Amino acid sequence: MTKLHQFDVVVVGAGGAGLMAALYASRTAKTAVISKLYPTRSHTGTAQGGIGAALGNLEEDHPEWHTYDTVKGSDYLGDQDAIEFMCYEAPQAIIELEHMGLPFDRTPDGRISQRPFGGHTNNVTGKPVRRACHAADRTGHMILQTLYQQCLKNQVTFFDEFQVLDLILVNGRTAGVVAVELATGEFHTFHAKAVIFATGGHGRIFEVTSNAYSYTGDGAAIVLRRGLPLEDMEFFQFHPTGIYKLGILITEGVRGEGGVLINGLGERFMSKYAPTVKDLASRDVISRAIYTEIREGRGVNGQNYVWLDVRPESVNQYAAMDGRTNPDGSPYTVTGEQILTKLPDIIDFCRVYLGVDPLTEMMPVQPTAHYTMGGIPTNKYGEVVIDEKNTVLPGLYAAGECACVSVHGANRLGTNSLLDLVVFGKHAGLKAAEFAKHADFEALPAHPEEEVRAQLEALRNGSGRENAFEIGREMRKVMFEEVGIYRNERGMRFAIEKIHELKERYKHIRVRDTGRIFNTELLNAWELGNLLDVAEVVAESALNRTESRGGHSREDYPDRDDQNWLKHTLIWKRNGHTEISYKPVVITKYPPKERVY
Amino acid sequence: MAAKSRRLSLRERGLNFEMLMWLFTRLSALVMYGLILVAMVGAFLMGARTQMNMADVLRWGFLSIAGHIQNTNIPDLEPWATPFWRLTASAMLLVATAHGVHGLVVIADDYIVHPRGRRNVRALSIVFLLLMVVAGLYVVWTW
Amino acid sequence: MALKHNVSLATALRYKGRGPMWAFILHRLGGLGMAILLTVHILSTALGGPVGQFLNDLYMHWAFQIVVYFFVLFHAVNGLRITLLDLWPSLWVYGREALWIEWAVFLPIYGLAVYTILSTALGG
Amino acid sequence: MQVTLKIFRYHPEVDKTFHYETYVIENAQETDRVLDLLEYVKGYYDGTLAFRRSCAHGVCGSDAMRINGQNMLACKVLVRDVGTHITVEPILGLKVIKDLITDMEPFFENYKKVLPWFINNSPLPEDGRERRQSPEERARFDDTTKCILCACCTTSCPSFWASDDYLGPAALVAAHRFIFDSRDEAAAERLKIISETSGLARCHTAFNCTLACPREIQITKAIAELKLATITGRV
Ligand SMILES: Cc1cc2nc3c(=O)[nH]c(=O)nc-3n(C[C@H](O)[C@H](O)[C@H](O)COP(=O)(O)OP(=O)(O)OC[C@H]3O[C@@H](n4cnc5c(N)ncnc54)[C@H](O)[C@@H]3O)c2cc1C
Ligand code: HEM
Ligand code: SF4
Ligand code: F3S
Ligand code: FES
Repeated sequence: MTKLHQFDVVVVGAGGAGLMAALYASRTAKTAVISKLYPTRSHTGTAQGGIGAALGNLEEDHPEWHTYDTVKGSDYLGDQDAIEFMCYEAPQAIIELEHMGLPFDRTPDGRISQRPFGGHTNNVTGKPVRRACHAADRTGHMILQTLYQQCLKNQVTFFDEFQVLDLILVNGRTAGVVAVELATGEFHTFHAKAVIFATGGHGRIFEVTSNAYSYTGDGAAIVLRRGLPLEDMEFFQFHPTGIYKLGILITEGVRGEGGVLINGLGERFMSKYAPTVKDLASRDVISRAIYTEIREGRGVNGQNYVWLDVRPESVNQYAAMDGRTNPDGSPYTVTGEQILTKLPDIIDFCRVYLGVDPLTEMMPVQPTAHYTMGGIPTNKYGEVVIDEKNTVLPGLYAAGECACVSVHGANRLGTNSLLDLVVFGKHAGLKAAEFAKHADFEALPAHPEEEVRAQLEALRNGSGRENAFEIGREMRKVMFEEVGIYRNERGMRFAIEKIHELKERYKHIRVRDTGRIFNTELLNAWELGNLLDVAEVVAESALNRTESRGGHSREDYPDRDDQNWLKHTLIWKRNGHTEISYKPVVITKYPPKERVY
Repeated sequence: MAAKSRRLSLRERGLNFEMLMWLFTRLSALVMYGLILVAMVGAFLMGARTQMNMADVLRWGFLSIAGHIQNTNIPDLEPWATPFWRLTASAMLLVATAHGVHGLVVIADDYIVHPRGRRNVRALSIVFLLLMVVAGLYVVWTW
Repeated sequence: MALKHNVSLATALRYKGRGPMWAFILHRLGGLGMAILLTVHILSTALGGPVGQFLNDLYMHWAFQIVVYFFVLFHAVNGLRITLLDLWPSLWVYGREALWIEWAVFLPIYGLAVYTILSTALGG
Repeated sequence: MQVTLKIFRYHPEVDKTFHYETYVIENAQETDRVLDLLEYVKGYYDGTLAFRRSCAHGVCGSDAMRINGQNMLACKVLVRDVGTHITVEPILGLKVIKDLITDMEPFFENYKKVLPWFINNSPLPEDGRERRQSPEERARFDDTTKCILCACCTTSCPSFWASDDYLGPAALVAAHRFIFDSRDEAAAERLKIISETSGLARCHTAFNCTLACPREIQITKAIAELKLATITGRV
């Protein structure tokens, strides 16, 4: 039995991007939000450090600087028109969030407080600038809560714990989605004029990751299966500071507040790699630096980690050495108390998971898979585009981490993702509602849920020799080792072969749960299928790009190659094979130049 | 920036019977402590140290009526049954019964959720309260 | 299709709520106990007669008194803790510490009461 | 190290009632999260085990459960905190749908009752900028902004066990978040709602909520502040 619903706009995903889209779409169109998690469980809630906007509340700052920093951060792969659009919309977007009640931290004169973040600079001096608007180290939590609350206030319709399994396309136009209700196992067809994908990322393809269990790339995989391309999938961000082994994120805000990275010899090594901004260089730079330290034997105790030091006395010592000052020009100093109020959750994580008190001890950190720059290609209105010529697919939109606008290019700057969600989520919502106003419903195919039903049945009736968990574990390991921070041809070929092997084994996995109610085993298995599909295109895209740029760094091609590679990858899956093509990068004001911090 | 002080008017602060009784429960608790203190001090001034045992003192403290000490070796009950003590005992009785009966209502509210059920409990409690007060006052003033 | 949500008394008591939860339970028992006992006591005294006499004698029995004193005293001491913390909410941050103090106040007083009750009853 | 996990099991499509199942994990570490153990059991012993989880580090609120008799997040408690004999059961006071999964609807319904959204109908600042709020005003409600709606508190509360019409600590925490926000204008409406019979008066300071809250929110304190606010009108 299938239930049928009809909405003008259906938003898939209730993270920052999905909720923002829903909030705006629902003003003029009948809108539903479908989410496999309760909205407040979305990954946006884990974002810690801040959301970037050149408000200039504490010192001089301009959207133009923000634009340049982002272009530079993207290693010139970001589309400059989109970046400019986002950075100029940013201050208004933040103010709007504040008007929705978001409890930002405040400056003494009652304005939104801001802190420095990696890669965000004063373009004149090159020094870090305070641009990240924050609420302690819970900025994402506050955004998610505030947006969810506003959606409740505006009576947006939610389908909580419904997992979308398929996208219905009819004659190259969007007709809706198919979802399964977790609590009953029933299929629901959502007939819609416009569909907005905001399903987040796929960091679970890697072993050490800051990403949630639910980050299984559902949106990307569905789109891929429906014959649409994904963009720039080789670019994955490794955040320099994850808790050793666990991958739990230690926000860049720690370094924003003055924390420093220390190697096994007790040296502050970032001054070697980024003489000007040191520990606040952009993430790809720092992750590589840490890896280099470890590989050259300067990890702590010969292990794969280094120290992150935010003990007040260290902070004060290095701040004095750097000549860092407060807005009023006095030397920058902190006390343990202040660190505790600015980074309470980080301190808590370390105490709980490591038994380490960051106020008196250093934290063991290692780079952790964090953010996917690539995704479903869209233009700056969130409309999904499906080829090299940026042809729009009518009625389909994407926003947030699952989309690739591309504003992050080859490497995302910290705080720009939350900004991305808010700005492009909003515009996707507005565009979708506008589209729905003029469009008609596409007629649904006779049995829209047939294909996914078959997919799930196949899993359920597999011959049952293989263990899905084991397959997942092997995938994460090979991806982290061979398609991780450093890549080379041999390793990636090995990884691709391995993924193919795992996909073959995946056909024979064993699902024991035959029930319909909350069959998490079955759905986890389906999610594993998505991860494998996504892992494959990540590795394929990476293998093809024979240069190093931003998050993609190859040992066999260590240099950036603007001659041949200043272009976006598009990858399709057709008849079981991947096909790769490229489209140009939009460059308006900032011609590529060498990137030093 | 100075914090602006915010004070809601009486009408706006959600002050209803429930919350008044919440406050009453706490204030009555303090009042009971006060009355117990008065009774204790009085008892000791009147020579309880030589005339009563500990249990009796406590019982007297709890409700200061002569009946609570008549079994001990007190030579003369008269000073213990003055209008003053009868009045403090009455005050104690009123406060404690109101506190106790409302306490019962609060407990009932946890388990009886239906509005009609809750209304009935409240009606019953008033009857009960009156009954207790009458019976209690009778005891206090006839001993 | 789902297990009903009612929490049985046994399940509730199995919850590891530690000190404060038990204080709540004892406080409730004490209040409830007092309300019932006082009702019976007042009514029986008011009515008098053999039944009243029997009940009042029962109330004077030392074993009964030890139990009742526990409830009364605990309710009184615990009630003071609640009252103080409720009227100065920032003190609730020290909720657990307050409970230790409470026991430190309660136990000696109760011990003294039990001692005198017992020595009066058994010593004649 | 060896860890014994005793898990509450109930499959509505097969079982009439619940039972417990015991699993022994041989090579557990003392730094393993209980969630890791559950994942391990699901992965290698019994895939049918059902529970919710997402972030795995205590910030999304998916995996509230009763571990050794007390509510906590499975991802925020390590073997070294709870020992090697671990009993895992669903939270109390909500219907059990399957294994450790409970019906969260009544919980969210209660949350929605307190108008948990920012309300301010006054004109926006003329300069087009943020509403001002001093750091002190912001600090006033900081604690209650941390709530992740995990339900550890509400389902540890004896009043909620008695009947789920009690709004419960989580909803009151949400109310506190807005009532004490100097920018919000609907304190009066919310205070009216939470002072109804199923609200504030049903909190008997049992304190289980505060001890269970994985975000270490001072819930009992927040509730006491609300109670006082109904009397003094000071917010
Ligand atoms: C630990 C951490 C810290 C971070 N810190 C920062 C920071 O300080 N600043 C910054 O700018 N960025 C930060 N980021 C990045 C940023 O938080 C994320 O990129 C962003 O929140 C993603 O938001 P989203 O709306 O795209 O997706 P999410 O918030 O992840 O939401 C995805 C939604 O999709 C739903 N969904 C997924 N699949 C399906 C399906 N099949 N069917 C139905 N629903 C589905 C989920 O239920 C969920 O509601 C951080 C990320 C992490 C992991
Ligand atoms: C010094 C004496 C007393 C003090 C300090 C005191 C204090 C309190 C307090 C503070 C409460 C509120 C508890 C809450 O809201 O959670 C309470 C509840 C209650 N009290 Fe008392 N009280 C005293 C005497 C009495 C007496 C004499 C009776 C009986 C007649 C009584 C019966 C109750 C009952 C039934 C409750 C409700 C219990 C509950 O809700 O669990 N109390 N008391
Ligand atoms: S108050 Fe604490 S325990 Fe309660 S729902 Fe919020 S975070 Fe969970
Ligand atoms: S456990 Fe319940 S009774 Fe009050 S203090 Fe917490 S809400
Ligand atoms: S999994 Fe997110 S709180 Fe435990």
